[in-house]
Amino acid sequence: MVRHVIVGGGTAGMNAITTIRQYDKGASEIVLVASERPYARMVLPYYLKGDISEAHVYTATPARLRALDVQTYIGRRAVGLDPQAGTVTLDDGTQLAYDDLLIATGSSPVRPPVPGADAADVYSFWTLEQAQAVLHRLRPGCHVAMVGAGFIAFTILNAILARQARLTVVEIAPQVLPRMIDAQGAKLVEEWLRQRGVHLRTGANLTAIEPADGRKRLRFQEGEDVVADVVILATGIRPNLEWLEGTGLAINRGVLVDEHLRSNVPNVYAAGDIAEGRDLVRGEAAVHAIEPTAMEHGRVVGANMAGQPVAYRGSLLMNIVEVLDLEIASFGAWDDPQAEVSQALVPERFAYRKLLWRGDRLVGAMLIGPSREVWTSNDLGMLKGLVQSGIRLGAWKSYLHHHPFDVKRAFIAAGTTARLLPQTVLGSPSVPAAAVAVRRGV
Amino acid sequence: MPDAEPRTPVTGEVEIEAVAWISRFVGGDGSSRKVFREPWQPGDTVRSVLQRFSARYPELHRALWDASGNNLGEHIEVLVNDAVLGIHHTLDSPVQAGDRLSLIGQYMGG
Amino acid sequence: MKVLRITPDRCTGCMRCELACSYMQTGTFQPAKSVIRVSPFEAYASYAPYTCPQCAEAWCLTACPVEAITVSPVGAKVVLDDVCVGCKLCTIACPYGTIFYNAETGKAFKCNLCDGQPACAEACPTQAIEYVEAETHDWLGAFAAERAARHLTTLASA
Amino acid sequence: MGSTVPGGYAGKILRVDLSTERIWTEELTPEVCRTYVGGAGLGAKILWEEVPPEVGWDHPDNRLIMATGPFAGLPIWGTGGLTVVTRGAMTNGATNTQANGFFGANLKHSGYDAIVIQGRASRWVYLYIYDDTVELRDATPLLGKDTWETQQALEQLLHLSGHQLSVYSSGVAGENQVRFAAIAGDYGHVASKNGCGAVMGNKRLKAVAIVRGTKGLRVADPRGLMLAAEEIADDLKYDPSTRSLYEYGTLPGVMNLLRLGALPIKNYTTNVAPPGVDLDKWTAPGLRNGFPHRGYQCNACGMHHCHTQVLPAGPHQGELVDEPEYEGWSAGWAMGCTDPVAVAWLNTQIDRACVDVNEFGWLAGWVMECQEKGYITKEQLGGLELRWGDVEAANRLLQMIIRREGFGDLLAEGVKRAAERLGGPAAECAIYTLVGNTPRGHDHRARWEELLDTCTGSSGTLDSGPPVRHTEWGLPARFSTFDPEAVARVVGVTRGRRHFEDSLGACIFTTRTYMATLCRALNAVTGWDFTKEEAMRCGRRTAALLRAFNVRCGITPDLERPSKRYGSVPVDGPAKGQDISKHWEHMLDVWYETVGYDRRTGKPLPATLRELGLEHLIPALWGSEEAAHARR
Repeated sequence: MVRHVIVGGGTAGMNAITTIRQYDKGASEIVLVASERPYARMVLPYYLKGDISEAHVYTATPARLRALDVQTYIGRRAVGLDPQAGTVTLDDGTQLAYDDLLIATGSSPVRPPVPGADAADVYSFWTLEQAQAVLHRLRPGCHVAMVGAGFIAFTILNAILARQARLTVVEIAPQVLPRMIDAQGAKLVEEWLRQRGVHLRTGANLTAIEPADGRKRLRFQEGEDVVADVVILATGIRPNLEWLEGTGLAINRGVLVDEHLRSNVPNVYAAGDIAEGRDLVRGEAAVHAIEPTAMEHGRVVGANMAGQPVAYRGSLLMNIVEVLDLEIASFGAWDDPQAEVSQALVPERFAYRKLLWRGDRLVGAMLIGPSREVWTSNDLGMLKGLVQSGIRLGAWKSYLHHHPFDVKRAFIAAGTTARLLPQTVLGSPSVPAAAVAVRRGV
Repeated sequence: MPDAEPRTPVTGEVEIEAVAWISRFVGGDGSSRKVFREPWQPGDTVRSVLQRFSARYPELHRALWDASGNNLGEHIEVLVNDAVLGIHHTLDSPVQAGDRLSLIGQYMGG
Repeated sequence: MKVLRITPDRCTGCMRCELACSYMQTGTFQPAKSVIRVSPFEAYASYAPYTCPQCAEAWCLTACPVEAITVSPVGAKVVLDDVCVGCKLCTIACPYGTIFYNAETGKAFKCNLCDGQPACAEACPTQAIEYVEAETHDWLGAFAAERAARHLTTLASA
Repeated sequence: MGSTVPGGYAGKILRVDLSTERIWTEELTPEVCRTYVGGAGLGAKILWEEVPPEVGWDHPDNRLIMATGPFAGLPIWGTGGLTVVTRGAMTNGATNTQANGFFGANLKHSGYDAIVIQGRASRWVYLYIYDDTVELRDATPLLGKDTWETQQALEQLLHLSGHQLSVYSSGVAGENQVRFAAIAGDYGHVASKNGCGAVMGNKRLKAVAIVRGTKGLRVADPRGLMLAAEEIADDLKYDPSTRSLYEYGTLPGVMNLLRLGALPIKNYTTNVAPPGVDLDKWTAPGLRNGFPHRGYQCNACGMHHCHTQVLPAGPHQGELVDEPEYEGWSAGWAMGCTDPVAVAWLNTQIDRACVDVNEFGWLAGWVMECQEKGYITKEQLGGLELRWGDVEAANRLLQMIIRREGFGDLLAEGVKRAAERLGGPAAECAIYTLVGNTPRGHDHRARWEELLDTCTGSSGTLDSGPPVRHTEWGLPARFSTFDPEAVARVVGVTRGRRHFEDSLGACIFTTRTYMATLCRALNAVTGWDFTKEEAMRCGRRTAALLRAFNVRCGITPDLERPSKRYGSVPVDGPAKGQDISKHWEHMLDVWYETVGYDRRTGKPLPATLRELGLEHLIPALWGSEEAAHARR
């Protein structure tokens, strides 16, 4: 019996396991090594907000893992890999032999190199444990300082404000969401937040975090200090690559993988935040530390580990975050400096569309708009469809150039639906994960 | 026993014209018009000719008459020799051979 | 499986499908919450409804991190309200633009084929929307390409 | 959403004062809903209460009321329109005039049942409405644009397309306060009567733009509503009287009325089609299929009524136009034009210019006749030759009128004022009522019920309309149009039905079913227990309010008569020789008695007012109640 070892129980790992079982119905051995109980990181903000219970956060209950016939090493961390021997070493010394191995150890938050940033009562918001700690500290009226105004920071703004905390966001870049939207879009978002009582400080160079009578004082190169009850750091993440040093794996910003998500080492695959694979739009290798890529990587790698030679077209960079009912999203090469640009802004409706072109193909897009607007989620999906399908828009390019808000007409008239219907990831009908189970004794 | 019946002397015909939409009720397509020739019988009135004619077209019958089947319903206007009913003729006015009855849909505009 | 077959030539843009759909989805007549949406073509002279194609390998379903999207007995991809947390990953995963986010409930929502009795098809006065056994298809593409050409010439140059 | 209003209502009236640029909302009470329902009823109430006699149509304090009703925005056929109620420019009296499309549905989904506009802006503005965002915005870039261009411009500016945005405006005619300017929107839907667009222009309101809002409408009994909606739809589809309307809208009217002598040809100078006209082109299927066409329906409507068409030939081949209603086609005939393609083109020019198509038809036909006979010279018209049937020349005249250029300035005052100004034989050819309005596009000399109705109406047009399912009120199914007594009684007895229909927020073509059926739908929506009798009383209440308003404005029964040409005797055709003038006084006697108004003063009688729950009007109309008793 083939033995698959999966290191990492996040989105990539769990999707890989489910997909293997979808194909092999239990005809292999699966071993999962996970430092925490598997849970969905995307769901943490809703837990923090109080919308859902802790139980809701977990993606794989022990019962589910049993149903999938997975041997588990939960709470264990992989610390070593010996590709020649085909073994993984865990932090308690356990050695696991594999026929093939999936590296899906994800990433960790980076703390800024600032005095006081490593204090125990300065929080990250990455793991479930950290989320629980923050949750514990939030009181109505308390003052929260959020360091960083990127995607991760933004995912939890709603939760903090819903708990009636006062919020100051400080960001070293001159704009919010610097790795997701352009300056013009950021202005719109900043205005939206200011109108809703969020205090913003961009271009703020944090120099220290100091204790201040049970509170924290944030010092900056310029400008006034900020004194807050709770400090949350959301200053970026990096892939968990340390344990792979010296193993012979080709590593750039992540583990380099081919279209089957294989590394340069035989029988070793990588997926999710840690993998550097094909970018769908640009064609080159890239780390996309985003949930959709982790999911697709997991499914593709699972299929390949189960013996289905599924080639992956590549992952599409995409981010969506909603703050106080304003949707903010970007796709693909949204910041491609060589691309031709079409854009339209309706400041009074807080609506923005930006389209990036190479020839008559859409290579990237940006969208901002209130959630309640009928076309917001419509355009979201359709922009994604246009970028993903790579469809040539012909005369519709000029139409979209003049009417960047009228995505739907161009999408439909270009025949995008017909183009998309056969474009799938695995090429087989989806099966809800809950319906995948191993029937023992058959 | 048709031979036993006293033969009605047919000495002419009355023209019945179903105009435009009304032709739908008598096998037409609603455009233009459809013209029929109804044998005239002595003593014929506007009513008797129309009743005899509409008896053959149930849809027309339903649209032309009210529930009693004796008075015009609200849906169709009748012209006699191109004049609106009520000017020179009523339903009880005698009809002569060669007269023309026109059936026109009620106007629903405005 | 039975799908919503759309014959765009028959649509007159009356939007009755949107009203009926929104009622089924929300209990009120609220077209902003309809999951079938009517698009204009040809300088307003033609319209056609557009909705979820219920694609087989469903982008929304696989994207959901909490397994809140599943397949109903009639083959529709449906959102389980009590599981959905409103993270919107499905809305960016779906390349058709046919799964939506409801800011009031904080949940995703989409066409669920009304459990096999689609309100839009029943409401359509011109049978532009029918619920029939058919292969899913790009119902609107060719129609729109032809119909919208006029719009391209009249408005894009403006 | 107001928590206390019945189902179907948004619960709020949007108030806008253009002078101060203040915007506020007012709760709608359940009592007001039940008493006035909406649309014309609600408008009549506000008009009576807020526009005193000294406030003329062009006074800033005049109200421009754009009201919907409980059906608007629901899946009953044809429920997207609005009813405009104001003191209109043509009669300087009340008007209620309906347009359809999506305005009403979009307004309701933004959370409002009606908009009441007062004051006059110090700059040209347009009113922008999207849910709770209601703003007066600079309309300078929209000035000089016709109704279609205005909508296109706002679609581009706001980045909205299709039915996501409804824009109703009054075109260049409104900007220049042409007396018969209309309010039109959604590419072809027009509230055209009594110069409501002139009021809009006088207020310096270029347009009202409503984004399809996001608010939900609840109804008392959704299942009952769907069943009632289907019942109405089935009745419209299958009843012999409405089947042609269902399939062809008002297109069958042309041939029908031609055969009845009621198609107005060449300004009432004949009722016979000229020889050589291909009448097959003028049948309903001929008009529909003579053009590439597509359905272009209003909110939730299943009628095959409104259409968009493309001109298949002629100098404007390929242009997209709104398929004319009967009234548009007949305006062509009134000008002596018998080419459907030419009329279809002109009709859309009239829509875009934004004037009442009937008034323009009478005006152009009149000028054509006067020029032919030498009563109006080419020089007076600035060199324009206006021959029978020349739509290009008619369009040039139209453009002169909406810009008030040269002779157009006089014609912009409408048929009556222009005729009175010119006097002499020209005046004798003009078609109008002495109150100041003109008829629909019929030759009413062969439709006495509508002639009476047009003259006695309180809205600048006919009030009762063609009888619909009038047997519901014990009237005979058929009556002769030349029977003065029967005609006056039918017009009187049915008065109020249309006011009620026009209060529902539904199109008066899709309400052509039994009142009892409409009540079932209304009750399902609201949870009420309306009977058809209560519905009729409600409509009569609105009619009486509008009548009282007009009396207070000084419109008296001596004005309720046709001009010389309008009341003349047809010289040929199916109604040749029929002379209404001999019967006129008697018809008025019967009509006044039937509606319960005072024959001498025109006022609704105190007993009528009491019956309708309008006791509070008695002191204002009749002085003390005792005096009223003494009188009657």
